[in-house]
Formats: sequence, structure tokens, C-alpha cells
Amino acid sequence: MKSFSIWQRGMVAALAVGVAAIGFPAQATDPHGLEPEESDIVTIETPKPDWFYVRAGWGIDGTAIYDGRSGKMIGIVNSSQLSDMAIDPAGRFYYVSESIWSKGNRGARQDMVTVYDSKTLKLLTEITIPDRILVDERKQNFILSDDGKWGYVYSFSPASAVNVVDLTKRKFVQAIELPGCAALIPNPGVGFSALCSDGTMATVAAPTGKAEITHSAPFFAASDDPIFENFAYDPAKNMAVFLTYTGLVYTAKMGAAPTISQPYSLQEAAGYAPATTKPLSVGWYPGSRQPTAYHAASGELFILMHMGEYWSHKAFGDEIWVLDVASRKVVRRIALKEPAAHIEVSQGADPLIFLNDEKSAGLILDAKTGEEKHRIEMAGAGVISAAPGL
Amino acid sequence: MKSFSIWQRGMVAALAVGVAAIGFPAQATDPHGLEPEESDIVTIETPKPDWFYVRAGWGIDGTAIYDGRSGKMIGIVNSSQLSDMAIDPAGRFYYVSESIWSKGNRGARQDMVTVYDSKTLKLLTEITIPDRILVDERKQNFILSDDGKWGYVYSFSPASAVNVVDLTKRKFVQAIELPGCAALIPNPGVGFSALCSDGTMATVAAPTGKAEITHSAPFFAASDDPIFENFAYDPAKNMAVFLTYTGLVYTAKMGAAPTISQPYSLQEAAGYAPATTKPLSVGWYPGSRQPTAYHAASGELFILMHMGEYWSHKAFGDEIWVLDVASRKVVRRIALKEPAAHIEVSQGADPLIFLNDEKSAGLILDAKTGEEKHRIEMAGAGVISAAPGL
Amino acid sequence: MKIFDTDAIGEKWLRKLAGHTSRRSMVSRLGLALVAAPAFPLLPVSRAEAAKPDRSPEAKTAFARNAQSSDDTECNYWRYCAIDGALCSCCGGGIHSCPAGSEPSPVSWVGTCINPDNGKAYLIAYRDCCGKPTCNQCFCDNTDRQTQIYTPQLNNDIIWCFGTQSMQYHCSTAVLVGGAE
Amino acid sequence: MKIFDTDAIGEKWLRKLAGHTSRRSMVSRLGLALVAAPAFPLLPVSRAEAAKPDRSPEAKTAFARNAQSSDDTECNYWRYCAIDGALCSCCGGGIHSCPAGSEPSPVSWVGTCINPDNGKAYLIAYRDCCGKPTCNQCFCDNTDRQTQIYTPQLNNDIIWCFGTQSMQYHCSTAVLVGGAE
Repeated sequence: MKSFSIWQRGMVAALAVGVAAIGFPAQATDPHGLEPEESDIVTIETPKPDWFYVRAGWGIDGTAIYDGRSGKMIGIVNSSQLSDMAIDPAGRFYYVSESIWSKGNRGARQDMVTVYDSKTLKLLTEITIPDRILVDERKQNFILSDDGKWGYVYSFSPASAVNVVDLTKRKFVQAIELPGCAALIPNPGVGFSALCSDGTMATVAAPTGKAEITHSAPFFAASDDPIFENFAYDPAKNMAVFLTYTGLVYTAKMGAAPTISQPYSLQEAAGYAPATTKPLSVGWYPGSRQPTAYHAASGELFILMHMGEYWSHKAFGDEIWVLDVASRKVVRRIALKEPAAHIEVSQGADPLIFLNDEKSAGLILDAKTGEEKHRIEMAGAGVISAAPGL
Repeated sequence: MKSFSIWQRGMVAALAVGVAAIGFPAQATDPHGLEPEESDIVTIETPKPDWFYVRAGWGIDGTAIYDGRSGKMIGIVNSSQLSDMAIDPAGRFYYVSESIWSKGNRGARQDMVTVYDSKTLKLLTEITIPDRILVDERKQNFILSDDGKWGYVYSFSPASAVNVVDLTKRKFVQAIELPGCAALIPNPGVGFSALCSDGTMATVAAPTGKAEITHSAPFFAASDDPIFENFAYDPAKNMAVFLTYTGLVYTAKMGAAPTISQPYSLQEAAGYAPATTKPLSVGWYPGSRQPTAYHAASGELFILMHMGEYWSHKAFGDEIWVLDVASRKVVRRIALKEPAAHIEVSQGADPLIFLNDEKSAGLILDAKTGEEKHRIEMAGAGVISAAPGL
Repeated sequence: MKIFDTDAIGEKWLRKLAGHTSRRSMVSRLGLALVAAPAFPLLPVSRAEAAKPDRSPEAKTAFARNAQSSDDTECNYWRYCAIDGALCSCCGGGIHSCPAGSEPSPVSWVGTCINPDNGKAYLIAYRDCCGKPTCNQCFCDNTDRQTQIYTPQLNNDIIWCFGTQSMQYHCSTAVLVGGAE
Repeated sequence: MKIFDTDAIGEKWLRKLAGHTSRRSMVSRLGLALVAAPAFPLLPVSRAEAAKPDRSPEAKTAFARNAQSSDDTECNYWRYCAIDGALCSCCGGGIHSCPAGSEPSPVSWVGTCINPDNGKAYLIAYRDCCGKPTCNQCFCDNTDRQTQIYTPQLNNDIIWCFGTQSMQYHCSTAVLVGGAE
């Protein structure tokens, strides 16, 4: 017993004295070599156009980064339950908007935007914010300004507001009350916009200062034929692309007073009759948790579609419809072997589609041909983001 | 928009003023009635002999309570990841030994024994302790004295120790260094005992005071043929029942100087040759995460068995062997449709077996006949406890 | 059309609940806020629209056509037309009862569901029970008239644990608030 | 018998690592502690036992007989004879490299594994990488000579994250410490 005890005391002493000083120098040792090795830590690249970010899913921490070309995991960004992630447009940082209690499910609530270095994935700092919404599977609850200087965090307490964060100074600026609106939309040079329950779009100008709120005319039926959150935004065209439960497609040219197009029917764009909100009317409907993905360079919207009746908007997709938004034509349809819950598309020249389901099975397809490139077990069951088109 | 805003302000004001004062009076409304209802909260009974407690599993919080007779969930005891639960022998409390960080996976570490009322499942208090081991799937890392007055929490930092907690005064008493030993064994009237890496049993007398440690003579091969943790203890006989990887069965009459029996072979007790530690020797071996369960009244040990070679001690069980410990006979063998990772048996007169696997499928069998009584999807993938024989 | 006119429902219940007094006054105030929820915001567009969905019992949704009224531990129990989460009825609680140690949120999202026994529509408050780990039993995700977060009171994805000691989601109840006729 | 005489291994490496100096002295001290681990406790019983298992290469375990040396993202890669957890090689790390943002624990459990290419035994330190959520890729649970917690340095269930900033388990590496001959 004695020697064991001495071993332990020795180890504890060593730990107490020197842990902070330990360096694990990187070595170019062949991983299959037979020479003694030392431990090291990988440093990764800044976000690449073929990278996808997949939340682990309900109740599970972490956002895994996958290289779509190789199908391999690059690493994991720390992200707690019900957190939202945003990527610095310059690729230097990952920002995680999160709510953590001091004792797990109890204790003091701490809301923050946590900043990670994109190469080391190390935590750099935490920016305290007053509040945020607790909901999963959304990308529009935490967006950044196009220059990466400001973060906008949606809050629901249950009063609706947006917390403005200065990402340069790394501090909270102010909360802007935004009653009846949610689902934040980038609006470069103005501030941000949002969709509202009265069918309007709200635009918040100068959100870091006076924060003036204006509303568009009502243009959609928020309760009867809602626009899906997880909609698309095209930075080059400064245009948002919206899709409703029935398949109406709207585009909005963003600005101080956004210009919203007349809608057209996705189903008509594929040669069908437009879908309706009426019961007992079966057709192809868009749906799932993250039903659309948008490839900006080609202007193609990828939509998870299923057959069903109205109010089936969470049903998983059995086909991907590829809509040329400008020409108003469904140019391709890709049948899926397994229903998909989330869809995302990479922003590079040869885009890739990333799909997953609630069992965490991930699938990478060629976005042009639909060819299966990789299958990743346990890829993550949550919302998917693509690296920005850097 | 205005009215919406007013609604929100009104609600927020109401919440700020009065939430603490809200009562939800229980009503005897027919759950299928059509009269307006109010919300209420269920109160449950103290532990019943047919109840099982199933940890959700790796990375998932909570310990679900199931009534083995009905197969229904009674409720969930809060329990964080890598926590251990112990049940007050008098049935008044559930104790959870747990480690929580102030910011999820970072921040300040907080080790504690959290006390829950067994009828309301409400948190009563937290007893701060200095440390504890971080490991899953163990029942011997947190045990109580037979009178329910003291808790013993195993700690590994990586020095080995036991934290003594006064459950009456609800405070930490002292840490007892216990080098080279783990897997705590009740030892009423003395303190507690533990198994050690030198093949001895350590006994800690007067753990709330002077804490004198003595060791038995070496009796088992800790590295070559280890005794499984999650072993059994018979309170009426004050006897521990041990099983090794090869299937050797030891009993230990607890006391100031525990008396440990000569071992016998479980396989021999079933008519086979004894199993060996030699490679290329195939036979029936005990194994899985929680390989044994003991029904004290009948003296029957239920063991998950699989066919394989030595060092397959984590393989799931394909059969349950029922060993009459005193007569040294395997009296029944129950073939399983699906391999099981954990086994537990209730302590009542008509015992029930609870099994689960790593996919969380739970199965309740009649312990005498092996007849399937209930199948519970998503029952939990972790370690199982039975209510004490109250 | 009238049956599912949420604005009318809201006004009626506002008046009804405003009349409450006594020890349940705080419940009433919160209940008022809750029930007020579906009443607002006013929906000028949808109301003006010719294409407003036909929600009469004669044209029930797929859920309503397949709903039953005998087993509240099944996803197709009629009150669950817009529930998302674990059924408290499977977790030691009941249709309007939180399991031991959890706490009902005083505010919630709502649904309007049709009882197959009498064909009438009822307003259902889906109150989350909070403060316990997620119950892994009887997960359901029904979506009749379920919308997006900009109409929060009709969204079933939000963690509706406000004003509770812990905001951890445990399970969901389906409390009958009243007839929606 | 000699090949797996962990006591002898320990003494040899103790001496070898004790000779280290320079900036890696702390690593050496911890390494010493680590490698010392399998050396202790002395096992009077097992050593005295006639039934001590035959661990010679001629009588390899089932794992060793099926192990390969070409793909360290598979559970049957030879070094993984006693690993339990997610392979860092599948998580953006490598056989001895922690994925970005995680941190190797300076202490670990150990295994003695046979390289199929040369039939020799090597001492492997299974260092956990800590401080990230569990990587959900390539879960393995191999158990050659894996024991219980009272012999902690040979137990692969413990969260071996000591002296790291965060004790959250991310994945496991299999660092070659040296030959065990």
C-alpha cells in the first residue's frame, strides 16, 4: 500500500505545483510510429467555404465542424444547450450566445455571448448580456452586422427585445424593445430587420444608438400562412428570401425601407397547382426544422419538401427542391433515401448540401447532382450552418 | 402592435409582482372532462418495494423512478451528469452526490450532496463537500450508513479518499485518505469497508471520528481477476457478495474484522468447468456495466452472463444466471432476447428484474419465471437501483 | 369561421377572467395574460385575406380527423393538437398536473383543438412543467395552427418556463381553458 | 511473463524519465507519475498465484489477435486495446493530439498493447482530452487488462481530466510511452 500512496502523493504534488506551466510541444511524429510520443494540441484553420457547423441537438452540448469535402470532423465549438452560434464574417471568431445556470438546472442565470478564437477554439472572453430567448433550432435569434462589429441577440422574457452587443469593445450596448416581432434579418448600413406577428417587417435603424423602429405594410399572414424562420439572406444582393408554410416565396430588398416582392408559389414553379391552407388538400409542402438553404452565388434555394396536408410544416423532407429564385423555376428535384430534418448548403463554387435527421445521421450531397459524398454517423441532430462565403 | 405590447407589459408586470405567490390548487377534475382546469403538482409516495431508479445515462441528467408492477414512471429525481444517488433507509429523502460547474463545462467546481424530499421531489438543501470522483455507472461511490445518519462519498483527485457527511446536521464532517482502495461496502456499527488494489479489504472504523483503517489479508487478484464493483450487500445477513471477472464468488461477513469466505466458481455452480484468465479459452463469463443484482430475502444473485474469452468483462449479458449463494447452485437461467447492460432486482416478496441497454430500452421481468412484464422505451441507459427493502 | 376566431376568444376570456377575484387573483391575472395571448396581435392581413383557412369542424385538420379522447398518454389525444414535447401524463404527472418536484409555468402557448366526442373546439393551454431534466417519455410534436416565434403564443418550440424557479424544461401539459365557441 | 511485468516496466521508465531535464522537466515529473502508475501497487497475491494469466504474445487476447496497425480511426487499431471513449483521431485530433480547444490531461490510465507488426508489447497512456463536449465519433470500449476503480490507473471509466482547466471529457488519445519488453 505504501508505494501506491507515495505515487499518489507525488502525483498530487506535481499537479499542484506545475500544471499551469505544462507545455505539450507539437511533434511531427508519425502517428503510427513506435517512438515515445508527447501529447499536443491541434490548431485549425479559419473557416473554409466547405465547412459545416452542426449543433449536437436537443439536450446535448457542442457544435461540430465538418469539412464537407472530406466528411471529417475538424473540431467542436463549445456551445451549451439552447445556445446560438454566429461566425465572425472575417473568420477570426466564433460567437456563442448562451444561457448558463450556476448550478446546472438551478442557481443564478448567466446570459452571455462567449467568444472563441477560430484557430485554437479557445475561449477568449464572455460578454454579459441581460437576457435571451430559450429555444432550439433557430439561426435568426443571433445575427451579426455585415462588418462583424455588432451582434444582435433576440430576447423573449416573455417581452420581445433585441440585445445589441459591441463585438469590438466586447460589451453589451443596449436592449431594444421590439414588441410582436422576431426572426432577425441582416440589414447592412441600416441595422437589422425582423418579421412581425401583424404581417409586417420591422426595421430597426441605428440599433447601436437611437434605435428607430419602422414597419413595412403588412405583407404576409403571420398566423394563417407563416414565413418559416431559418430563412435565407443573400449578402451580395442584400436580399432576404422568405418561404411560407404553403410555399409562397417572397424576396425583400433590404434597406431603410425594405422593398418586398409580390409572392409566387413554389409549387407552381414546379408545375403543380399552388398549395393551399385548406384541410383535405394533399400536395407537396415545405417543412422540417430547417427547411431551406440558399446558395448565394447561384441564387438557388434548396427546400425540404414532403407530401401532406396543411399544418404539416414540421414534417421531415423526402425531396429537395432546388428553386432558381430569380427565374421562379424549380430546376432540380433530389429524392432522399431518408427523411431529413435540416438542410444547409456551402457557399463555395461547387456547393455541397449537408442534411441530418433527429437520429444525428449526417449526409453530404453534391448540390448540383445530388450525388452522395459522405455519410457521417452521429454527426449531430441540430441546426446546421455553413461557413460564410469568405 | 400596440395591444400586443400592452399584453406583454402586463404579463411582465404580473410576473415581476406575483410569481412567488402563485398557488396552483390541486383539483380532482376528470382529466378527460371539459370544464376549465387549473394546473397542479403531483405528490408521490415514499419509496415502495417495487420501485426502480434508472439513471438516464452518459451525458443526460435525471434518474427516473418506475413502478415495476405497472411499468409507469413515477417521477424523476434531479441528478446531474456523473452524479450518484442514495436513498434514505427510512424513505424520507433522496440524496444526490454531484459535481456542478458554475458555467456548465467551465467556471468554479461545486461538489455537494443535494437533498430531495422523497414525496415532493423538491430540493431541500445542498451539503457542500470538498471533492468526489468523476465516473459513471457506479453504486459503490456513494453509500449511506444503515441508520441513514451518515453518507460516505468516494473521492479521487487523483488521491483516493472518502468524504464523510453528517446527514442529520447536513454538513461535511471530514475526508479520510484511503490510498489504493475504492468501492465502498456498508459495515454497520463499524463504519465502512472498501476493496483495495493489493487484494485486501480495508475497513474504516469510526469514520466520523478517529477513522482507523485496517486491512484484511489479501484475498483476491485485483489486477488479474478483479472483483466487479456494483457488488451486492445483504443488510439482514450483514454480508457482502462479490463476483470476479472469471466468476469467482466470495462472501464477506462484515464487521470490525470482516471474514471473507473461500471463493467458489459460478460456472462450476452451473455444471461447467471453472472459467480461466487464459486467452483462447471460450466460456460463459459474467460481464456488463452492472453485472449483478441480489435479492436479499431469497439469497439469490442475478448475474448477466455472456459467452466469450477473458477480458470481455464489459460485454452485455445474453443470459441471466440465478445463483443461490448459500447452496452454491445456479438454480435458473433466463435467456434474454436483447443483450442487457445493467440488471437490478426489487426487494419485495415477488421480486422483479429491471434490465436496460445502452439504447435506453428498459425491460421488467418476473424474477422467478423470467416472464416479460413491461417494456419501457427510453427508460434510461444508466445504472439501476432498487428501493431498499423497507 | 367563428369557432376559431382567436380574437373573439381572447376578448371573451379576458372579460371572463377579469371577473375572477379571491385568492386566485394572481392566477387570474396571469391567466388573463395567457388567454389574452391568442387575442393579440390583431391580424389585419389574415383577417382581410380571402384565403383565410377554413377551420370549421366540417373541414378538420388531419390531426383532428384522427384524434381520440380516451388515452391522454398517446400523441393523438385530442387536446394535443399543437403540443411539442414530452407528455406529463407519461412522466408521473397528468393532463393538467406537473410531475412531483416540477412546477407549471404560469404562461404558455395555446392551441385550439376539436374534441371528437362533441365536435366542439376548445382552447388548450400547453403549460410546460419546469425544473426537472427532460422526461424522455411520449415525445409528441403536433402542429395544428402552430406558428413561428414572431407569434410566440402560438409557437410550441419556445421553452415556456417563465416565472418558475428553474427554467429547465421537463414536460408539457394540456390544460383545458374553456370552450372556443 | 516478462513482457507484461508491469512492475519492471515501471521501474525502467522511472529511471528513464527521471533522467530527463530541460524545459520538459514538469512533463517528466508528471510522466513519471503517470508511468509509475502501472508499477504500483505491488500485487503480492497475483504474483504469488499460480493462475496468473499467460500474457505472452503466443497467447494473445482476442483483441490482440484481431488488431491492425494501419487505421487509427478504427476501434481495433492495436494501441486501443484498453481505450474507452471517443477516439480523438475521429474528432479533429490524432493518436496523441487533442482536438483544437481541448487540453490533454497530464495523468491517465494505461494499457499494455501488442503491435501486430512486430509482436512486441508497448505501454500506452490513454490521455483524455478535456474541456469540450463529448465528441460523438468513434466510440470504442476495449478492455484488455482493464480493471476496477480500486486500481485506478488500469480503469478506463474514470474521467481522467486532472489538472486541466475544464474537467469535461472530450475524447481519448493513445500515446505511445515506450516498449514494454
